[in-house]
Amino acid sequence: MWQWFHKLGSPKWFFGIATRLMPWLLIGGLLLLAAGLVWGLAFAPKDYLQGNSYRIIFIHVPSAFLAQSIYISMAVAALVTLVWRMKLADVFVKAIAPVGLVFTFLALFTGAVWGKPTWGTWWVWDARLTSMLILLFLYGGVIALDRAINDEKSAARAVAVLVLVGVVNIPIIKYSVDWWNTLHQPATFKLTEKPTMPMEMWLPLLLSVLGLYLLFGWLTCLRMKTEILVREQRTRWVKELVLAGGK
Amino acid sequence: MSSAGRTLVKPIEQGVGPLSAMLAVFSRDVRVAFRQRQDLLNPLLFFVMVVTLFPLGVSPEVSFLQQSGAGILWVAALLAVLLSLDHLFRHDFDDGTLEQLVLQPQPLFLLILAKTLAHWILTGLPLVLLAPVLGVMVHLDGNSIVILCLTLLIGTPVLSLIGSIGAALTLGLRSAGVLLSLLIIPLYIPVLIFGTGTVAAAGEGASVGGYLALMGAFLVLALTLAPFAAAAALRISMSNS
Amino acid sequence: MAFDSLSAFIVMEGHGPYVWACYAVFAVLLGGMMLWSAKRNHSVIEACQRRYEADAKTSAQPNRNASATFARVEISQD
Amino acid sequence: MMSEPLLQAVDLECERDERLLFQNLSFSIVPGTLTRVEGPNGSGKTTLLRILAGLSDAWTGQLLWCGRPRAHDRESFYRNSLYLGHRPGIKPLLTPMENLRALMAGRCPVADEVLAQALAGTGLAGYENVPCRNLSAGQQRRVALARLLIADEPLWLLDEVFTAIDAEGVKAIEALLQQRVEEGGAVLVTTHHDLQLPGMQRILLGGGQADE
Repeated sequence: MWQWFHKLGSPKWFFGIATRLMPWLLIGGLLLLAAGLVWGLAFAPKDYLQGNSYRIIFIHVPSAFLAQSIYISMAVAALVTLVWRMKLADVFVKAIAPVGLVFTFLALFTGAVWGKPTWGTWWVWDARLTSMLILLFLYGGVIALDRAINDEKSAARAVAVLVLVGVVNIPIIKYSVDWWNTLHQPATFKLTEKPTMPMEMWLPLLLSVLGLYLLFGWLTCLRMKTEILVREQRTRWVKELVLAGGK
Repeated sequence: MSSAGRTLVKPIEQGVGPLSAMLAVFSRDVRVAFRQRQDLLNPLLFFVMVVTLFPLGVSPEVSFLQQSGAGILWVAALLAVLLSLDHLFRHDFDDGTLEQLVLQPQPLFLLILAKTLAHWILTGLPLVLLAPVLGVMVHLDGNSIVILCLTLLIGTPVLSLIGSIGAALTLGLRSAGVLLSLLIIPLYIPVLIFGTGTVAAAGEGASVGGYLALMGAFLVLALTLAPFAAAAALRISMSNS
Repeated sequence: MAFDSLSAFIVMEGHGPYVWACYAVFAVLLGGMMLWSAKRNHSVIEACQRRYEADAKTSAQPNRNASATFARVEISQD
Repeated sequence: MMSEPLLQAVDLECERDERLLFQNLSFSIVPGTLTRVEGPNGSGKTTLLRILAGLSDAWTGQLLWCGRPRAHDRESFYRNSLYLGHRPGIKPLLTPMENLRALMAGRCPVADEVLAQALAGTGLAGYENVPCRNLSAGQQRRVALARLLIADEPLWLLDEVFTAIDAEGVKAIEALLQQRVEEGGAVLVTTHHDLQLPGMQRILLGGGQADE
């Protein structure tokens, strides 16, 4: 068990696995995402309430899912960094924080644009959008702190503390923003998917969510590989690898 | 055991209890602060000035001020606390007392709790005491002022506690002040929401006991978790310097 | 197909600009991030290669920690 | 054989900012010895002392405290070791008396008369109640050094003890360290001052080897 755990923590081992996995992730991700989006854009029936603007859902929801799950996975990795000092865990956090930021921004942007035809305004202080905005701030803080600390190991551990503090706060923020929202504007019309979404809308959404997760997997492998190269460039295995062609 | 055969130096088994160590940290911080009394006034002045900006910058109308007064006071108090946080560990870090603090044979989180408590007594509590005066100036009614002060009384320690994590994380960095705000403001949002929300609910005649209890829960949560996080962050920052 | 013609698909009953703007930004950011990450990976590999080659050349040179002399530096006065 | 080592370093390695400061550094610190860490500027003397003191975590290898990994019993280690760093740990706004009291408070509080004696021993008699910011750099360091006159910790880690101290003071401190070692204390110092005491152990940095 522990041996397996340590093997998982070895950058060299990960490098090999990632290299083999990446083509599959890329091809699978692109295919699924393309299928989901084309289906959603062109073939899924239009929503009887919102019309065609609802088609934004096929990128909004996957982005929002990723934005949240990236933060959660960062928190898990942060815990591993602090408790077991596993090298790969802090490589992971550093590699995916900017990706999380981009997906959070995408979720916000698509949410705002969706709001224009739906509510007639670009920005609504809706509970979901506001929580997303705060999540964006959290990502921003994590990245800023990481950039501000020169020493790699200290940066990784400081970031881990911050991420964990953030993850404890996320449910509290979510709850308080929901409460604040009901206090200030009684719920009128929500951006949420209706509970009875027909299969023709639900399936393309599922496809694009899966596709985007696979692409995220590819991005994670690639960015982690880059980070490992930077950190381990003085080890012999990296040297041999790079001189042998750098794949 | 010893080749000299006359070992006089013996290992120390027992030390001071953590409570008296905390008391020592607390009293030293208070003493240092009172040696430089004018610094204690700065957050208060800042608080008053920020509140003054709103009637000047937005509108002096009674209806506007009544409606947003609690929010203005809360935001101003939050910023004042934020501004003072940079000093929480900075001076100790510069003169080396923080090294000695970290090396004390005591649970570090308790010592940090003592420091944070001192910080709150020296900055947060005066803000709470000053709030009624400013509340009158923004035309809040008596009941709202009482509720506002209660929320500030429960909320400002939470601000200090959460802030101690940020202060510890950014210790010794170049642009620590700005970075500290970036890290901490998102974490302050729930406190702000419930602080102002409670006052608003009171204004509508709702019972606020539940809200105050919830803020109390925030305080308990911050009291139990923040010192641990701050201690971990402090060790990391010390290791980096 | 949920639309009668290509133009109907593009206009989307007036919601076209919003939908297409979202998809465009999504494509640009996702694609950009993927390309940028790949490019950075590549440049890091190249930087490593250059470094190893440079190391191989300079490894014969003497230790850079030569002892300090604190001799004054002569400045030519033309 | 000497008595059991207090602190043992095994294959200590430290890398900072992409630079390897030392590796395979192994040594033991035994009660009743004085150890001097030597090396040119930038060779990692202060870093080594901060690692040994428990301030820095930027190391790999093993550190044993009384034969057991130090991480297992940090509190006992902190209680039994005393570290004086570059920065003296003196609050400029407080008086020497208050500073010393605060420094001792978390370890073993002592009566004010003892503190006053210690301050007098470092040549600060009459300055007990003057704010430290009005004292010179050397005097401020003396406030920190006053701890050495009352400290019971078996292990002392002293970084550049002689900085800003006058010649007479240096001699007195040398005598103090000598006496401490004879009593069975273990002392580790970094200094550029030419310290020569009988039976001194040396750790050479910069070359990368330890020398017993």
